[in-house]
Amino acid sequence: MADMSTTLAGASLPNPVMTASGCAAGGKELQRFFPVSELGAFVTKTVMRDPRSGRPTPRMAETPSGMLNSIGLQGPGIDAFCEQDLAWLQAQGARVLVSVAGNTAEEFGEVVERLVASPAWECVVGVEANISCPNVANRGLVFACDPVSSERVVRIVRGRVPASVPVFAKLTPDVTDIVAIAAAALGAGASGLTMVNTLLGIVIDTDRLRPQLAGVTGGLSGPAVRPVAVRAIWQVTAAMRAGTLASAPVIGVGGVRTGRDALELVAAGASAVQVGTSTFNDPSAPRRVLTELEAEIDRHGFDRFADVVGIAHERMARP
Amino acid sequence: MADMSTTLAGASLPNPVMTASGCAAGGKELQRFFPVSELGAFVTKTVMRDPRSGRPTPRMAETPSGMLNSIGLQGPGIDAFCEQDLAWLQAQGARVLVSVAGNTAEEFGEVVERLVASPAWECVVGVEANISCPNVANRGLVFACDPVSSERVVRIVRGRVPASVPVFAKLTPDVTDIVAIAAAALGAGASGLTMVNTLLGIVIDTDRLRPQLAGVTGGLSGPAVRPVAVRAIWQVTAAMRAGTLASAPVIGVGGVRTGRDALELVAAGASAVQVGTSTFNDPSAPRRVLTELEAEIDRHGFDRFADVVGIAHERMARP
Amino acid sequence: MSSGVVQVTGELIANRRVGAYHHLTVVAPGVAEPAAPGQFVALAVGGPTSANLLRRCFSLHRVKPSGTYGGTVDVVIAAHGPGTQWLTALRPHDAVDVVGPLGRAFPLPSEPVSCVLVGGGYGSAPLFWLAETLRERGCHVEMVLGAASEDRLFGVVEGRRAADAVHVTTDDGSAGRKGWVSDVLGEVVERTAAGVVYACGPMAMLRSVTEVAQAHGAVAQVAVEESMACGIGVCMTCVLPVTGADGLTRMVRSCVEGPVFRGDRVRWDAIGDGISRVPDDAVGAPRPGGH
Amino acid sequence: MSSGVVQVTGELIANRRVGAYHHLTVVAPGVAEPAAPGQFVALAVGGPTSANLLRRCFSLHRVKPSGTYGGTVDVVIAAHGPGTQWLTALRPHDAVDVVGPLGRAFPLPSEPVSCVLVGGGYGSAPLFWLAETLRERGCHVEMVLGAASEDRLFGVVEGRRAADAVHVTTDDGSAGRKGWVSDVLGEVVERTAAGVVYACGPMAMLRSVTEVAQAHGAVAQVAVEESMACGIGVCMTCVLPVTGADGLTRMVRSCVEGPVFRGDRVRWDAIGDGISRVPDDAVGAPRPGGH
Ligand SMILES: Cc1cc2nc3c(=O)[nH]c(=O)nc-3n(C[C@H](O)[C@H](O)[C@H](O)COP(=O)(O)OP(=O)(O)OC[C@H]3O[C@@H](n4cnc5c(N)ncnc54)[C@H](O)[C@@H]3O)c2cc1C
Ligand SMILES: Cc1cc2nc3c(=O)[nH]c(=O)nc-3n(C[C@H](O)[C@H](O)[C@H](O)COP(=O)(O)OP(=O)(O)OC[C@H]3O[C@@H](n4cnc5c(N)ncnc54)[C@H](O)[C@@H]3O)c2cc1C
Ligand SMILES: Cc1cc2nc3c(=O)[nH]c(=O)nc-3n(C[C@H](O)[C@H](O)[C@H](O)COP(=O)(O)O)c2cc1C
Ligand SMILES: Cc1cc2nc3c(=O)[nH]c(=O)nc-3n(C[C@H](O)[C@H](O)[C@H](O)COP(=O)(O)O)c2cc1C
Ligand code: FES
Ligand code: FES
Repeated sequence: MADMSTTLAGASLPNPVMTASGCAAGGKELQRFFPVSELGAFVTKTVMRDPRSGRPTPRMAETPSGMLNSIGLQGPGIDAFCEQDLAWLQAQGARVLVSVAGNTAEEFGEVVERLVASPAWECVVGVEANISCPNVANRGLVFACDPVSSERVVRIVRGRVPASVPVFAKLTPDVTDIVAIAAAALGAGASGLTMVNTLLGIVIDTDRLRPQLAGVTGGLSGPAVRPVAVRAIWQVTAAMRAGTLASAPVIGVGGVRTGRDALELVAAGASAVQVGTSTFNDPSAPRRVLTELEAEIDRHGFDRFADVVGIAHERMARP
Repeated sequence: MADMSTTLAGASLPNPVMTASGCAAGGKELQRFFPVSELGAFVTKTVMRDPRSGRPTPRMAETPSGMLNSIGLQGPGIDAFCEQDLAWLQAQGARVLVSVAGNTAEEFGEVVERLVASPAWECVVGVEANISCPNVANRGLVFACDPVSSERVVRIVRGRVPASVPVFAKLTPDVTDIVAIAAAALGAGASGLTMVNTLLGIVIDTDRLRPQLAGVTGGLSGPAVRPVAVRAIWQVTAAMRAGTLASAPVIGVGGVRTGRDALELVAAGASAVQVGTSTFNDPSAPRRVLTELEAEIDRHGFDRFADVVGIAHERMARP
Repeated sequence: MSSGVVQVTGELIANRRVGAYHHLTVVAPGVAEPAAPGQFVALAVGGPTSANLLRRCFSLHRVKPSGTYGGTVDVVIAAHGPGTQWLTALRPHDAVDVVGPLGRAFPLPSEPVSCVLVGGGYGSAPLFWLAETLRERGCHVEMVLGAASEDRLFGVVEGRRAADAVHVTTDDGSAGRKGWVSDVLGEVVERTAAGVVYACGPMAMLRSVTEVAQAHGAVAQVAVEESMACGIGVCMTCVLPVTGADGLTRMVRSCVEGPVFRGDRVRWDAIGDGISRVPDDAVGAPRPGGH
Repeated sequence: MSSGVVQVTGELIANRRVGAYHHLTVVAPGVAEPAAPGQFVALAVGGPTSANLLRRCFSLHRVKPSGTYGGTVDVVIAAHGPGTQWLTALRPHDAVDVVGPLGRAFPLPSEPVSCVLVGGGYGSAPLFWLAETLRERGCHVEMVLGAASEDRLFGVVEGRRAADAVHVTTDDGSAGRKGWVSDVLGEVVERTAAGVVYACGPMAMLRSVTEVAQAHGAVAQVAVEESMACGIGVCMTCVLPVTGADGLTRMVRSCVEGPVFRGDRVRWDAIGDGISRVPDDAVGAPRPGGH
């Protein structure tokens, strides 16, 4: 059995498989199917400062091998989150990666401050700054679409999280040059990157001839987008290996359904892998992917998971 | 039976369904399954100035509800293309949209010059500038990822195609702001836009632990990407309707497999629809989609296809 | 684990056509035992090569906790899109991946009050089991079953066995009285002095059932049908505005806090045309100039 | 239309296990009639909800232009990935969507020369029909069938009926001679003074068959297996470097200009490790400083 442990900028995890933000709620729901403490880390839904109702429904549309969602970051706000969800996760012995967001860069900071001050802070192994959300101060443009906004948020978040706890910037693939955004985030002090968030998409309801989502656009996720996630991870890892981008751990996310899918992201450069949409198909998916990924590592004869991270960059076919 | 004719910047077509560039070769192969002259237009594979071998194989990887391809624009070069493929298409009575590309902006111009001078030019109803290909002069950056390069190519192509024949710029969705690229192309004289080309993706071969494509990256296409195509068409159409972008016809492409899929693109704003990857699943797909789209227009009780173009912008749910 | 929800690969043992619907029986050990009327199951569709990732949800029509085959569950499915078409085309011995039982069941009255059960189309599926459960507790039970046309009525014969009386309406008059369930409901509630009206069917019907029940002094318990991506409470797609005991309206998940809600708690004013809006007074509702 | 290629929804009438393979018979009217040995069919996989869009290609094992059921085609499938797993799990009466016949058949000699037919694994599938066709034309036919192990040999008994002699090799010695087909091929070509060697199997085998044939003065005709997205000539994914009659090497489509090529025309020097490279001297090969 291979050693599945992984280290993410100082955070040591027993294994590299996590839930994906917004695809596992607060943990209680999945606990009915497997103990969430068995995962490398549990990633919370993105939490903002204030309670949010989210968007009207329909909030989802099924798409070929994927789906669109437009939840609108519904949630109880950071205070209720810390008191209830985080405390519960801590009681389970889960390692938690808390996803945070704000309508403005400063609001990210407020959320993080209250999080760090929470009694349950001890179970937090990292903070994921979901910068793939709209920046109210900049015409609603997504933070992660702009290097300057990305930098600003990450700098604030990094400044308020104790240095011993890593901060990950979660990037959107909907940009011309993801390496440039990665560089901005790392330059501002991010310990690592989570890639990727959903792609912007629209589905038209062909009976009503109007957008199927009440919010018109939604985020595309699921196996359909896996090749885009692998590509983004590959590009950023390649830049790190070429020395044109500071080296930092990457958490891969996008379309993982099986251990083989996870292995694709890992071989492209991810030191950990999140399982999102596939959980809707199979509530045990994150736990099952861990078992299957272990089997894949064994099948290939590796002793340590860490040896497989980024391996495809070394095995390229030389045409 | 609804009137299925459509007009694309002066080019009148009996119906709005086309093949997609690179997914129908030169026409002879599909002619075995249906007469290509029954389509609104036949879109040729992208032709460049010189003969090109394309990339090594593997050139493809199947992905969930889609595929990656990395053909590398293999082709016989513009002269052989005009003599053989175009002449044959003309003999069939097909209306042809010729897709052109160059390694440099100037090379686009040369290709178009020779095309316009060809004896078979008469069957050409439009030129599609495939600007979603690498610009050798600009570090191999894809033309359509940069407004300045896009503008330059379109200006040259437009300048050498007789004014009576429309020029379409084919855009990639892999950009932060597709409306900005659309504006550059239209500003340079494009008569319309074709949206979208493939998304950049990578698949890792989990047995060999190396990229499955010999060329590492490939273009993601098929139903998996349809929500991205619909979104791109929607955004550009919305900008046109808002008056922030010059009005021009959009040819939709991306993940169309059925008449309903085509209707999604049309309702989002497309005046014509191309069928690409689905042809590999069903060689008659372009022709079948036409029949199915007609049935959809009838089912909704419209008399004219043109009345459905962009209709979803008028029927938005008001939450 | 504690909650009694399981995921099992079941086996289809029967698939019979009933009017416009298909009645499927699936061996699904562990699902039947903890289930109660009003709960539902989420079925995976399309098999191992499926492009349809999301599960489809169906009310439990009946369950048999044990028997020749081990526990079985019955569902009644209207073939509609790709998932329900796939399910209704299954043949005996085919595998069916089941998650359940899910959601909040119909709350049962503690006293043997009179009850009216209203089903629209396949929405009647869970009501016969509910009727039997209520009658076991001494309740008088009448049913009102409605549908667009006769072939879309489900379970009229079964209703006659399970309930004290069955009233039928169809939009086109092909069976029973021509009209809507709400046209006859008031009279039934009144006559039976019903304390609770249980309903399952389209949203517009649930709304008028709630109104009629209220007008006649009964409590409505309605099982809603919001589009669900996960069915288990993790995705937040299935919400609708519901007023809580504290008087505040929240967008609540119908898969875990529902699908059964008290009708007078549902914010019908914000629901319609296929959309559930966020009422301005909802907790965390968007404010001008911000979220 | 003229070419005889059709697309039909066929019906599976038999699916039998043969060693490591599945032998499927499909009613596919219109496919059998124009077909010749060496051609293939492209089958859709996964049914209406499939996430696997691309067709899977299989050599025609046999065809029956007419019969009780109308024209049938037989294919031999090794279950491997999702598509072949789905196909081999089909049951009689299931629908199978077939496009075919596709590709260039084995060219037949105009004179009744001696021929050797070499099959690796399921690669032997098309060779029995070829053997019969050749013997009808008066050719002496011997076969060499090889595989990793006995269960991966296909058609040894059928070969004894169809050919004048059959020679068997397995990598592990579980049947026939231990070793590769190329170990015995030279002797057979020499002894029978064969004019043509036909081969179908893995690329590495086709390469050595070509070398052995050339060394003994025979022409090799090999059926290659490149990854195909469309099978009908429109996608350009299935290319490999082949030298034409004009002496120039081009990346040619194996689905329309192949799958059968003259072995000495294939640029084996550019093929290996799962990759077909573009030889520097190929028409349109990338040039330094540009494509
Ligand atoms: C609690 C509950 C109980 C239900 N009980 C029954 C029942 O007993 N019998 C029955 O025939 N149907 C029932 N439905 C509706 C059934 O779930 C949908 O008809 C079905 O999911 C549609 O799937 P499809 O593949 O045909 O359609 P598609 O339109 O392809 O479905 C696409 C996606 O949308 C979701 N979806 C679409 N329509 C609905 C809907 N009306 N409700 C919820 N999700 C939807 C699907 O789950 C899927 O994820 C119930 C729904 C809910 C929420
Ligand atoms: C002309 C020809 C004749 C063939 N004859 C036979 C036969 O008689 N019996 C048999 O068992 N197999 C045959 N094959 C191989 C067969 O097509 C593949 O094994 C099959 O496509 C793999 O599908 P999958 O779903 O199992 O694998 P996957 O790996 O999921 O396939 C993914 C994609 O890659 C393509 N692909 C993968 N492997 C191959 C391959 N080896 N050749 C071509 N395409 C591939 C598939 O078509 C599909 O598009 C033949 C291939 C060709 C090109
Ligand atoms: C219903 C849903 C809700 C999501 N909510 C969030 C969120 O709150 N914050 C976030 O960073 N990402 C969110 N995501 C994105 C996922 O975390 C993930 O990045 C993306 O879905 C791709 O992974 P997948 O294909 O495995 O789902 C959400 C995705 C889905 C499907
Ligand atoms: C095998 C293949 C080859 C392609 N070649 C070209 C090309 O030469 N020029 C071009 O503009 N687009 C090319 N495309 C992109 C398609 O024209 C189309 O924009 C894209 O595939 C999305 O449509 P689809 O999902 O219907 O395939 C190619 C796509 C595929 C799958
Ligand atoms: S359906 Fe996912 S939370 Fe209810
Ligand atoms: S497989 Fe598409 S051209 Fe050969």
